[in-house]
Amino acid sequence: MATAKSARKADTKLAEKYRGYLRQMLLMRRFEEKAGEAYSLGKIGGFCHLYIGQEAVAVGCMSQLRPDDYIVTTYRDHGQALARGMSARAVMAELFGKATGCSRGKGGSMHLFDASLGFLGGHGIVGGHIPLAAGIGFAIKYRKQDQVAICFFGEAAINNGAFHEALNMAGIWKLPCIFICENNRYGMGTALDRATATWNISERAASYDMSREVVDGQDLLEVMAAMDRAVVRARRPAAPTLLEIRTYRFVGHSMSDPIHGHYRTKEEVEAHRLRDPIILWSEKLKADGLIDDEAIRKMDEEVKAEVQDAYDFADQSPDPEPEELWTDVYAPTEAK
Amino acid sequence: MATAKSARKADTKLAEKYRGYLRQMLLMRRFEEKAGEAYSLGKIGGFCHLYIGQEAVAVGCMSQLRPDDYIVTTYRDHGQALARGMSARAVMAELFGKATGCSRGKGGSMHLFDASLGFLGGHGIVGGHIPLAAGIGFAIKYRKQDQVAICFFGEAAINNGAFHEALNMAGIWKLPCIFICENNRYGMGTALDRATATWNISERAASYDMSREVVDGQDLLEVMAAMDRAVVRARRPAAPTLLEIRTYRFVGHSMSDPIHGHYRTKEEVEAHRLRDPIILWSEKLKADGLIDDEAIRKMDEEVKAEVQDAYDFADQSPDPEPEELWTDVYAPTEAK
Amino acid sequence: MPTLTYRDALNQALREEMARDPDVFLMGEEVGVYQGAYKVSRGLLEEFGPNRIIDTPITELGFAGVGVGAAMVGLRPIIEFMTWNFALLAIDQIVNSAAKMRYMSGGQVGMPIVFRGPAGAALQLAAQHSQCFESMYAHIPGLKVVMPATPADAKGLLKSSIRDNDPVVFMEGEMLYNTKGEVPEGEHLVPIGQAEIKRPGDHVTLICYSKTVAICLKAAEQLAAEGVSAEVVDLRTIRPLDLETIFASVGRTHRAVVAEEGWYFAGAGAQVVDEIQKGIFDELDAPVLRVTGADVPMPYNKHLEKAAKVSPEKVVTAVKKVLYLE
Amino acid sequence: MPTLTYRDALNQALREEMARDPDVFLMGEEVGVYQGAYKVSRGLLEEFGPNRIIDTPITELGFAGVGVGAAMVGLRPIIEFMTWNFALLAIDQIVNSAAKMRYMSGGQVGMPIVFRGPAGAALQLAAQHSQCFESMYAHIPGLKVVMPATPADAKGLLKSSIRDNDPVVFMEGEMLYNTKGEVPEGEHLVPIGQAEIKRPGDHVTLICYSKTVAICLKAAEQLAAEGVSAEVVDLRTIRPLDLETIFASVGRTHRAVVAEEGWYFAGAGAQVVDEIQKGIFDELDAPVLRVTGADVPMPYNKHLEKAAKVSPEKVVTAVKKVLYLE
Ligand SMILES: Cc1ncc(C[n+]2csc(CCOP(=O)(O)OP(=O)(O)O)c2C)c(N)n1
Ligand SMILES: Cc1ncc(C[n+]2csc(CCOP(=O)(O)OP(=O)(O)O)c2C)c(N)n1
Ligand SMILES: [Mg+2]
Ligand SMILES: [Mg+2]
Repeated sequence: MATAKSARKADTKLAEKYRGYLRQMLLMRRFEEKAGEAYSLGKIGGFCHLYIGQEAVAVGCMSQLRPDDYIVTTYRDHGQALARGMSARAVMAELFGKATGCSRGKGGSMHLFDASLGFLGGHGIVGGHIPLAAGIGFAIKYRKQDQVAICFFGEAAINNGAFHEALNMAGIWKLPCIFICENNRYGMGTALDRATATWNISERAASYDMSREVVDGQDLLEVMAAMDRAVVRARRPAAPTLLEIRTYRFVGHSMSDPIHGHYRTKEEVEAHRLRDPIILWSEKLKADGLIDDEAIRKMDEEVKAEVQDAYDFADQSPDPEPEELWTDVYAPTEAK
Repeated sequence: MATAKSARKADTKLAEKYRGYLRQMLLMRRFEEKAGEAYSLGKIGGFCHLYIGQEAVAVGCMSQLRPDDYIVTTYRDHGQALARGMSARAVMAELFGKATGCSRGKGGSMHLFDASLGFLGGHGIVGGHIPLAAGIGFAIKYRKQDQVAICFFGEAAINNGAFHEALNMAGIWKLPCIFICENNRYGMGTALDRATATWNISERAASYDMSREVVDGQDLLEVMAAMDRAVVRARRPAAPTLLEIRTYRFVGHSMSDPIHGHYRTKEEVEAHRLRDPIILWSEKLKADGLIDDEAIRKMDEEVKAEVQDAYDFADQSPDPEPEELWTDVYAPTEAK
Repeated sequence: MPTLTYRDALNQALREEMARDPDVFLMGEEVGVYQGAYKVSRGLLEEFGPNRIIDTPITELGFAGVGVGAAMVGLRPIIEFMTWNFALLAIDQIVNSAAKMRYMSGGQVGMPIVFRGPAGAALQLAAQHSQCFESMYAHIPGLKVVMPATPADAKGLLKSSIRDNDPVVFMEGEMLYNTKGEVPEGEHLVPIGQAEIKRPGDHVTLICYSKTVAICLKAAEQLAAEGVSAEVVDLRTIRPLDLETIFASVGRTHRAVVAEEGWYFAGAGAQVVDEIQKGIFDELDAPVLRVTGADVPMPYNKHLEKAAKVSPEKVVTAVKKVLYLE
Repeated sequence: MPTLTYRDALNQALREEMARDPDVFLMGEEVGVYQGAYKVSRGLLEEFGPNRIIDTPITELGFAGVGVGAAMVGLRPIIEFMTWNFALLAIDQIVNSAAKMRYMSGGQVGMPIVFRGPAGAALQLAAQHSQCFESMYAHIPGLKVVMPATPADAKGLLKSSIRDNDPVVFMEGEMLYNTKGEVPEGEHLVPIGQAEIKRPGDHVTLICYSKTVAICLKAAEQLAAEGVSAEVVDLRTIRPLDLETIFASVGRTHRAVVAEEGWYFAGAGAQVVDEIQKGIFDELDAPVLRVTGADVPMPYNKHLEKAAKVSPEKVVTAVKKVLYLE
């Protein structure tokens, strides 16, 4: 009796979690669509790299973290910021370059930060942030703590020396790092096989005495499961992991890049769109009877409202004060 | 009759070759001993990295090359320069910084060059010359020629990003390159396993879709055989190879580093000295009846005389003219 | 004379030089299939094929080194950096290999290579994507540094750089690619190391290069309206500096303002100031003032970014100072 | 006061700061088991153990980035480069990560890190191992650049740099390591950004730092013998520059010579000249002259190398020029 009851409780808790993931992915999707719109309207400037198609990767990975864990990532960081729990308002305001943005309007789309959530950027140099993740992992170990440092990067980054130098150190020092390669098959306009001598990316972990997995990035459950195993390995006693998560970018590399053209065909993109992580997850939840179309529609409405609110908030927020140009170059505080 | 005769001819030719290799190794050994002496006398300045103990690697690798092939190497380049056929005079004079040196006294010990022999340096940045070898291989392929570009580097260099970036390009573009890792177990004072996450270096070739071999670098025949296979792969149609050649440095990292001390014991060094490549090769030749102790003694005398001649030549050679300070910064010739 | 964009002028130079010399090839990220991140190499893959237009992995250190190696055996590589910000990863190959090869080898190994790509800020690309590094490269003996401001100079200087037998750091500007101007057809060569007076004047010399040339020309117009006649000297080449042209102009005007997009500390402009005060100290009626980008990492917000950048107004203010008009 | 070598003064600073603050660690090639390539870290592994004295692979880009990452979460890394020549491989992490982290993050992420090691030429190390790059790093907002000339300053400035909350580029000199001087015991802190007059004088100001301080002091002696009284100003910090001290001195002497070991084009000395002519133009009775290393890759031959380097004679010659004695 009691057990059945608590089992039901657990069930409903899990169900809520699962519906929550759907909501997160929907939020990311609608957020990016809106960001694209705002970019076309000139409300967002610079480079703007959307995450559409890769949502399950961020949600699945973040779902396994603790609040005190650390994340570093690339310029394609909107979705991951939202998945980590940063507000749509703070992120959209940053894209708008406003004082209310998560980086106070100084970082922009490529440099989202929220130190309170351990979300440590948003970095623009391909491969350049991978050693930073190793360094955060080093600090965790130095302090004999049990957090993990995770690092997202694209498959094109694994040819860069920074990737190899960082993984080698993570390997010899057994750092609590999870290196997450989001293999969306293209680095800008260059297909994986034209830039990378091995098709099987995760095998490069062998060079660094590191555990590895290949994961279907469109299947949220698979991402969660693989990430769970990686996190277990990373917590004391620490061991790093290289995850190759296979996914696909449904949109162009950035707002200035067409969805298809020189480097991939309309057909290829459409074929991949059939495995939209949001649709796959919705279908699963429906099949398990955890949600129905009506509820999904309502959830989508809610999410759209949240995104519209973020847009309005960003639009109405003030620009940074002119003096802000000169602050944050050096520390204000005295030496330690 | 005729065949037997020609067989004997071939035999004696091979015997001469083999004796020649012994002479080369002896020359390298005596040359380095003399260089060490000259360094202590202040006739040679800067850093001076001796090749003692690794002679069979250079001789074995060079023995398989054609005159039109290319070589790039590290600062530990004296032995390789001699093995490529550069004169003891030109190399010693360079160590002395004289105008008669192979780099006209401007490069020194770490930067030996002889373009006429395809010996393209002598480079001082660990890992930095590995992409150069890939570039030379690229040029060979670009011109549809069939030379090979070989590159020597130490086992510590394989952690550096330059190594990985170069091997990846050699892998995707199938460049006629042979990457020769002289694994002497230490990078300065750091043992391989303290700096490198995998003990089995050559496995890193797997990341680059590249052939690999592990070779006993103290056994000249083994080096020759492995290099022969690598050269066959590298000539049209081209395919690169990573050779891990296991050897040992009988002396300190450079003249300023003691033979043993902080990072390795006297016992370890002595144990390795038992597998001196010159002794092993002499024993083999004697066992095959191709040489006897008397002949070896005479050969050694000859070699010592050649080294003494190089020393005297270097010592008596003039310094570069003062104006040389300002030449070779830019090309003298008009634009092409 | 046909009117071309700066982008197409570069494209024409690449096309002409590759047609002229089979040893010339172009290597970099997205230069081929993608037609160039900024379309400077548009159509070249189709015209010259994948053997001469080579897409690379995102490994600046590695492919810069590949270029250096190819140049060591006589090819004439053009290495494109998607932007010079990323070339920091390759600077070891440029400084330690390319710039020193001829010297270290006692003159045996030449280095006919061009490193090129856009430098400086575009719009709202923030701190890591908006940097000027010409003073770093100009600091290095063995390198030449070229920074054209106009389509005609872009073509003429790129052709000269490709034919040059030394390593050339060739810096373009994303914000310049769409600018238009008349460009001579065919064999148009602008010699490396020659500045050009883009506008003659008598009261003050505005020394500038790359993006600050247009800014100084605007400033000169505004000043003209106020009765101040400013001469605009476009350096075009940063290393070697054309001191003759600089001294001749400042020798006449006795006053100078140097405008550069980059940071002030040890910027190329500081060298220009050093040369002027050393070369024609007695000709100076006022200190030479510099207008530079704000001494901060570039902010993303567009108003902050605008405030960080050099503007005609800032140049005019500096000019009035050296003329003691304020 | 005890007399120590520059090397031991640095060693003492490291030891004291590591004992004072458990967040401070030292990472680099050969810093531990080998006791430091130049023995600056001698004994530290034994005292603080392998958790705080970390030997790295030869991956400058990677371990510089590891340091930056550790600093992002509040540790205070000291990253040793065996020499600054090799740091070119890591400059992306120093410029694009360390110098910009605080700004890009809108002030959320601090960067209390020290990058240190020997800079410049030793003896006959040739082109790739004899370079000065301080002007490159001083060009970058977000960085501080410190270059002590004496054992006392080495200790006092290294301690201040380790306690500083911003990224500090700390450049030592292989040729300085064995030089001796009195060094205060214990809590001896030299503030970053303060120059020091190492020898007072009236007729001319010699502005120098790091290795050129001893050279200028020698020159000042020779000059004294000829009746010329030279004031020697040791900058100690390149960024930020102590303009107050520079202007005060040159304001009195009305003449200055700047001596730096590195190359002339856009060297730190060019910035000093720029500041002087802008700040106190009317005080100058002669152009400010610079004495720099020869504008060539460093040759191996010892006579050529000697001719390439700054010497007291070269400084004296420059002084006589600014005094119009020749
Ligand atoms: C060092 C460096 N080189 C080039 C660039 C320009 N660039 C930005 S993103 C990108 C492609 C990266 O592809 P990938 O790593 O697969 O990530 P994705 O964009 O697919 O998420 C390139 C070439 C850069 N930012 N940094
Ligand atoms: C990028 C770089 N970092 C550091 C050094 C200093 N250094 C010179 S040789 C060396 C060790 C290299 O060891 P290995 O690659 O195994 O070659 P070996 O000396 O054993 O032949 C080091 C650290 C350097 N020259 N370049
Ligand atoms: Mg990708
Ligand atoms: Mg070794």
